[in-house]
Amino acid sequence: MNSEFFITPFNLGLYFILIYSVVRSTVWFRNLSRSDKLRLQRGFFGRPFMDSLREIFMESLLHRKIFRKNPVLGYMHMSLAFGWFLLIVFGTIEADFFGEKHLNPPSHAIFFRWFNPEHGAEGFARIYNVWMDLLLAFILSGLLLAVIKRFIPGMVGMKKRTRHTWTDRVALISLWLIFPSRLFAESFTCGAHGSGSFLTGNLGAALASFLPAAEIAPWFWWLYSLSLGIFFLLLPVSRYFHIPIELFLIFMRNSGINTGDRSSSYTEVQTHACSSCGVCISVCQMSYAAGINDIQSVYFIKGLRNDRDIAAITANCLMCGRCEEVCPVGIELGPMRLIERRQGEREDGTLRLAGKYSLMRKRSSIEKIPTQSYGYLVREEPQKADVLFFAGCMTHLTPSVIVAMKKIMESAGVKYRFMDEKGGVCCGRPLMLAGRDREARELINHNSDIIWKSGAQILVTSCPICYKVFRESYYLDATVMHHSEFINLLIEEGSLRLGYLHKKVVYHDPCELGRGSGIYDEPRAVISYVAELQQASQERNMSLCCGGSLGNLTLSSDKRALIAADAARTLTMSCPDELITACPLCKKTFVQSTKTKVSDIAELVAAALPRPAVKAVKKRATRAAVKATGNS
Amino acid sequence: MKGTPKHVIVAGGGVAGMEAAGSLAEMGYRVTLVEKGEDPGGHLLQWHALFPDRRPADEVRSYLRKRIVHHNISIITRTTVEKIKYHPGGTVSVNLSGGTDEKADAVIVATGFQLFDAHRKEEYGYGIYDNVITSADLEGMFNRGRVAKADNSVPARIGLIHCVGSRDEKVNNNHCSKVCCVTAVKQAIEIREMLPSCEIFCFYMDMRMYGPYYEELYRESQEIHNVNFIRGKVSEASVNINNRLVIKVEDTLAGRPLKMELDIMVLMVGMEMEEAGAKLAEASGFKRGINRFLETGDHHYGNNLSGVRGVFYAGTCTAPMNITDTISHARAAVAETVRYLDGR
Amino acid sequence: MKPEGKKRIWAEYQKEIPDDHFFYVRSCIRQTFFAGSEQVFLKILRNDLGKDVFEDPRHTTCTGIGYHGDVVPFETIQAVVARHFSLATEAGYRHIAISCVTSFGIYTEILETWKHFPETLERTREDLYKATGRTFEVPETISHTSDIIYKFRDEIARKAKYNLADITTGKPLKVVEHIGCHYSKMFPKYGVGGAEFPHVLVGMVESWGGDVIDYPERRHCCGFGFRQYLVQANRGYSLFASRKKFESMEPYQPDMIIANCPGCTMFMDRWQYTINEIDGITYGVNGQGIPVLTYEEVAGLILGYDPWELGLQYHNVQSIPLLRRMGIKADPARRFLAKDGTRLPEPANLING
Amino acid sequence: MSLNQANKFGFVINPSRLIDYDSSDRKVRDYVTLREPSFKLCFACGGCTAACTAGQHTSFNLRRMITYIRRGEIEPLRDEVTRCMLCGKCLLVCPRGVNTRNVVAVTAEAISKLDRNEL
Repeated sequence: MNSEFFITPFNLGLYFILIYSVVRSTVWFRNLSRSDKLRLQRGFFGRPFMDSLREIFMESLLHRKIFRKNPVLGYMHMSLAFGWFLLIVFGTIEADFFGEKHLNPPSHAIFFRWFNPEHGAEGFARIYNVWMDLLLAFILSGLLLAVIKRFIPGMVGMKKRTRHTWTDRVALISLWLIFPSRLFAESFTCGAHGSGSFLTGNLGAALASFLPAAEIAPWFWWLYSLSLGIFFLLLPVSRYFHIPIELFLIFMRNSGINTGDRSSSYTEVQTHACSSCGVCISVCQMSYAAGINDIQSVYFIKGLRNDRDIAAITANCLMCGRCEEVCPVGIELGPMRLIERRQGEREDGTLRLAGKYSLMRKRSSIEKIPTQSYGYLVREEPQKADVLFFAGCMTHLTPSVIVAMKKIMESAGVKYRFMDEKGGVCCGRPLMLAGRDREARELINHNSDIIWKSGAQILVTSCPICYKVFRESYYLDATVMHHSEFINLLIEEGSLRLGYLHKKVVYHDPCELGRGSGIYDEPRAVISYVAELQQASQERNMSLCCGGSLGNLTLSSDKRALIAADAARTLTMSCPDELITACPLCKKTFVQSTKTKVSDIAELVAAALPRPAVKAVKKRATRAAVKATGNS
Repeated sequence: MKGTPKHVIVAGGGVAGMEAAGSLAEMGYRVTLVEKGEDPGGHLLQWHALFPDRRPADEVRSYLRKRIVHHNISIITRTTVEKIKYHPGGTVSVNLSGGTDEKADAVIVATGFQLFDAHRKEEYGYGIYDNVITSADLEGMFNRGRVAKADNSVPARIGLIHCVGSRDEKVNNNHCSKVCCVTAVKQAIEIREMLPSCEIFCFYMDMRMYGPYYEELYRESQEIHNVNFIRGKVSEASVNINNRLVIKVEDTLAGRPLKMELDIMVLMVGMEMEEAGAKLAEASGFKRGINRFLETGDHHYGNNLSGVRGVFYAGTCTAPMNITDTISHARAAVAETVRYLDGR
Repeated sequence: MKPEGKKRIWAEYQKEIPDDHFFYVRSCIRQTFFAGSEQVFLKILRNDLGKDVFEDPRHTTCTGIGYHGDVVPFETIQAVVARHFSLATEAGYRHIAISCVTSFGIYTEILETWKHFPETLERTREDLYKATGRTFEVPETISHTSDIIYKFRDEIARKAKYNLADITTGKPLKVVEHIGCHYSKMFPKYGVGGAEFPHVLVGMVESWGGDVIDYPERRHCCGFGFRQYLVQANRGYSLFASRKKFESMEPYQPDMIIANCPGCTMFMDRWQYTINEIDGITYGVNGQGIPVLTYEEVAGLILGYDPWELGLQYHNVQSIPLLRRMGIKADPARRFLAKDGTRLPEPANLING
Repeated sequence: MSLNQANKFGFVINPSRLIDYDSSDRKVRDYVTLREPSFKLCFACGGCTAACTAGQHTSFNLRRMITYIRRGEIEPLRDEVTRCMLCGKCLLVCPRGVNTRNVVAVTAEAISKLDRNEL
C-alpha cells in the first residue's frame, strides 16, 4: 500500500487524548484536599483498587446497572462500551499475533485490515476473523439502537431524551461514523482482496461486484481515521468525556472520597462523569407528574459543565433523591445541588471551545452573602429531662400528631420534656436546603444549646426534616430518634401495650427519613405491629416524594399539587384503609390530594392504645430505652 | 284563566319590572308597564359589560326587550306611579303622573334604585376636579371605546374608590351596595385590557366578593391583570400643579398614611332608594327600612310582600342586588302576585 | 378644575351674616402677636364701612386653649361663653363677631350642644346665675370676623387703592388661602362655603384681584394643635405639619398666604423661621419666604393703610418684597417707630428683614 | 440635622410616616414579582404571620412585608427580612398558594442587590 498518511488524524486524536487525560488527572489530583489525596494514595495500593477494577468492568463496560433498569438501554451501552473494548483488546492481540512484528503502535491494531488486506484466509486466522466480525456486528447492533434512541426515544424504553450542545452533536456524529466506516473500509478492502469473514467478507464481495472496491477503500479508511481522530479531539468537550472520567470517579469513590459540602476536584470529576444517559429524567416526579422538563439532574450537571447560570435549575428541585438512587454512574446529585445552592450569584459563562478544554474550571466559589440573622433569639434555660421531644415547626400544623405522641409517651411512662411546646426555633434544615448553611448554623447553635443544657439522652422528633439535620449537622450527646424509631423501641422493650387495628394500611417513606436518613425498617416494624401493612409499588429507596418538599424553593403550589396527586394515586392503588406517613409535611400535602385517610404513624399507634389508657406500668421505660440505644 | 284576564300594573321598567311584566304576560295576565324614562331598560341601558363573566350588557338588554314584546303588555313611558291604593273589594287604584288614574287587580312595585350622587362626597371633588368620574361614567367611556382623561390624554394610573356612598354614615347610607366591589374588579380588568400600561389601584375597605365567580374574578385581576389593591378609605382628593389628582388614604395593612397621584379617579357609587319610588312609598304609606329601601313583609320568606293587599315588590326597590338576584326576585314577585290573584 | 363645581358647593353653604351692630370679641393670640390686625378690623368696619361695632372691656378669654389643653371642663367654658353672651345681652347686641377661630369653634360647639341637648343650656343658665347673678339670651347670629369682611368684600374692593396684583406686570398675585380647622371643619354649615372648599377667604382674594392657589395640602392643618404646641417636645409634630403644607404649595411659588385663624397665621409665619434654622430652607418666590397675612391686614393694605400701622413689621416673614410688587409705598425709616416717635424694639432673625 | 439645632429649640422636625407612592420606587417589587409571580396573589390575610416560627420570637411579619414591598417601602424591610428562618410553615397555611418561602428568599436577595446597586 502506497500511503499510510490517513492514519495521522487517528494518531493525533489518540495522543492528544492520552496526554490530555494524564495532565488533567494530575491537576485534579493536585487540587484534592490533603485527606482526599491520602485516601486516594491508600486506595491505590489496597483493596479499593481491585474493587474499582471490578466495578469498572461491571459498570463501565458491562453497564450492569443500566441493564437492570432497562435491558435495551443496557445492551446498547454494553455493546458499544464492552464491544469496543473487546475490539481494541482483540484487535491488539490480532496485530501482535498476526502482524509483522510485536509491540505495534495502536494504529496498526486499529487499521489492521488495511495493513494486512489478505489476512485471515484460512486456519486459526479465519476463525479469529469471524470473531472480529462478530465483535463489529455486536457494536453495530448497539449503534443501531443508539440511532433509534436518538430519533425515537420511546423505542428503547426511554421516556425523555436529553438535549445536546453542538460539540456533543459533532462528537456524536463522529462516534456514529466510526464503526460503519470501519465496516465499509474493511469490507471494501476485503472485497478488493477477496478476504474477510461473514460480515466484511460478504459485504465486501457484494460491494466489489459492482464498485471499484480498491479505489473506494482508502476513502473509508480516511473516514474511519478521521472520525476516530475527531472523536478523540472532541472528547474532553463533549458528553463522551464521561467514558474515561467515569474510571477516575469509580476509583476515587472506592477510595472513600465523597462530595462533602464544597466544590472540589471530586465534584469536577462527577460533573464530567455524567453520561447524560437521562435515567434521572425518567424517575423525576417533577417531569412525569408536573411536566417540568428542564431542571433534571442531567441538565443541572450539563449546566455546571458548561458554566451556565443555572440558579433557576438548581433551586427548582424537590431534593427527593430519587435520581441519585438510579444514577448508573453513582453521582451524588443531592450534595452537588446543595453545593451549588450555597453559591452566590454568578455570571452566565458561555464557555468558548477553548474554555471547555481548560484543565480546572475557575468556577467562582463565592458563598452567598448571608441575608438572615437571628441575633434576636433569647437563650433559654431548659428543664432537665432524659427524653426531649421536639415536634418541629411543621408538626405544629398537625396537632393530632403531637397529641398522639403525648398519648404514646404517657402510656409508655416516658418522662419527657416537650422542647418546642410553645413554638420552638427552626432546626436549620430548611435554610440548608435553601443553600444558607451559615445562617442555619445560628439556629443549630441555638437549639444545640438547649438540647445540651437539658441533659437529654434521647432526642425524639416527629419531623424527618429536623431528624436529618439533628443527626448530621448537630453535635449532640443525645441519641437522635425519629418518633417511628422511638415507638419501635418502646414496643421492643415492652413498655407500650398496643392492640391490633384491623386495618390495611400503606406506608409512605418520607424522603428525608428514607432516602435521606436510611430509616426504612423501623416504621414498617411499628406499623406491622398494629395493622396490616400493604406494599406500595414505589417504596423504600424508590419511594415517591409527596410534592410538599422544602427542598424546592420555587415550585408553584399547583405543580406541587400535581406531584402530590400522582404520588397519592400510586400509593393508594391497593385501596388501603389508611395512608400512613411519618412526616407532618407529607401528611399535610397528602391530605389535600387523596380521599384516603392520611395518618401519621404516631396517630396510628395512638389509635391502637388500649382505652381507657392504662396507667403506665413501666416507670423506668426511659432508662431502659436509654440503655437500649446506647449512649454515644 | 277564565273570563277577562286580570290586570296587573308594574311600576318601573327596569330589569325587575321587565322580567315581571314578561312573566305575567306569558301567563295570560294583562300587564301595564309604567316607565318614567324614554324606554324601558333601567340602569342596564348605561352599562357596557356585566360581572362576573363580563358578557356584554346588550345581551341581557335584548333578552329583556324580547320579554316585554307581548300582546298582553301595554307600556306607558315618561310616566311615574305616584300613588297606589287598595280598595276593599280587590281593586287597586293607581295614580299616574299627568293626572291619569288606572285600576288594576294587583300592582308590582319595581321602582329600582338610583346611583349615589357623587357630588355629595365633597372631599372627592366630583364635578370640581377634571378627572374624577363615577363608575357609571366609566361604563360610558367603555361604551364609547376609549378611556381617557378630560384633556383626552391617555391615563397612566387610575384609582378606583370603593364604597362611595355606601357604608358611610356621613352620607346617611349605612348599607352595603353589594355590587360595587365586583364592579370595580370588573372595570379594573377592562381598563387593563384597553390600556395595558395603565396602573390600576383599587382602594377598598373590605372586598365583598359574595357571588359565584366573584372571588375568582378578584383572583384573576391580581394574578393575570396585575391590579393593585390598597385597603383603606380615601379621605380626600386634590390636584397638584400638573393637574394630577392627589389622594390621601391610610394603607391600613401597612398602618401608615399613603399619598398617591392619579390620572383618573373612579368613584364606585353605591345604590340608594330611587327618588320617585321614595315619593310613591310616602304617598302610598309603604314602610321603609333603615336603609330607606322598601321594607318587605318578611325578610326571610316574604321578601316580595308589601304589607298592602294587592301590592308586591320586585327588585332593587327593596335592597341593592345584582341582575341575577333582581330577575329571580321579580319572578318571585310574579309568583306571589299570581298566588294572591288566584286565591281571591 | 371646574369652577362651576365649586360654585355649586358654595351655594349650598351660605350662612346668615348680619349687616350691622356687632358685639366684638377679641382673640388672645391675635391681640398679642398681631395687634394691628384687630385694630384695623375695627377701623375698617367703623370708619370705612360705617358700621356699629361694640366692644365690652369686661370680656375675657373664652378659655379655649385651656379647654383644648384638657384643663378647663366643658361646663366651665360654657359658663364663660354664657357670660360673654350676657355682656352682649346687657349691651343690647344680638350678633356676635368673633375674632378668633378657636373661640368661634367653641361658640359653635356650645350652640350646637345647646340645640341638641337643651338641658345643658338650662344647666349653663343656672351655673352662670349662681356664679355671677347674670342672665343671658342666646345670640341670633355667630359670625367670625372673616365672615364679616367676606360679606363686605366687594364694598372694600370698590374703595380699594391697590389690588392683589403685580403693579409692573398687572398679573394677579398667587395667594394661598388657609382656613383655621375650627372655622368650618367641625360644623361645615357655620363656615362660608363649607369645609371642603371654603369660600370665605377665596371670595376676598378673588374680589380683590388675586389668584387663589388650590394645592394638594390645602386642607391640611397648619400644625398648631394645642397639645402639640403646648408641650415643647411635641412641637416637632406641629413643625412637620407646617412643612408639609409649605412643600406642597412650593411648586406654585405663592406670593402670600392669607389666613383667618390667629394660630395658623402665627405658626405658619414663625415656623418658616424655625424650618430655616433647622433645615436651612426658605420657601416662596426667590427663597424670600412666604408672607403670612391676616385677612384684615390684606384688606387694610388694599384700602391703603400704612403697612407699619397694620403691624406687618412684627411678622417673622417680612412683606417688603410683596409690598414692592403690589406697589405699596412703605417708609423704611418709620418701620420701627411708634406714633410718638419712640423707637420700638427690633425683632431679630427676620426673613427678608 | 445636628444635635445643636435640636437643642436650640428642644425639638426637631418629626420624620414623615407617609408612604409617598410617587417618590418610592418599586424595583424590589418588580424583582420579586418576576422571580416569584405568586407574590401577586397575596390578599393579606395574615395566615403566614400567624403560623410564623420566627414571628413567635421577633417582629417578623410576612403579611406586612409583602405590603411594604408592594408600596416600595424598603427601609423597614432591611432588618425584618433577615429574621425569617425559611422553615416553610407559612407555605402550608397560605390560602392563595403564594410561594411564601421563596418570596422571602427572593426579597432578601433583592435587598442585598439593591444595596450593591445591582437592581
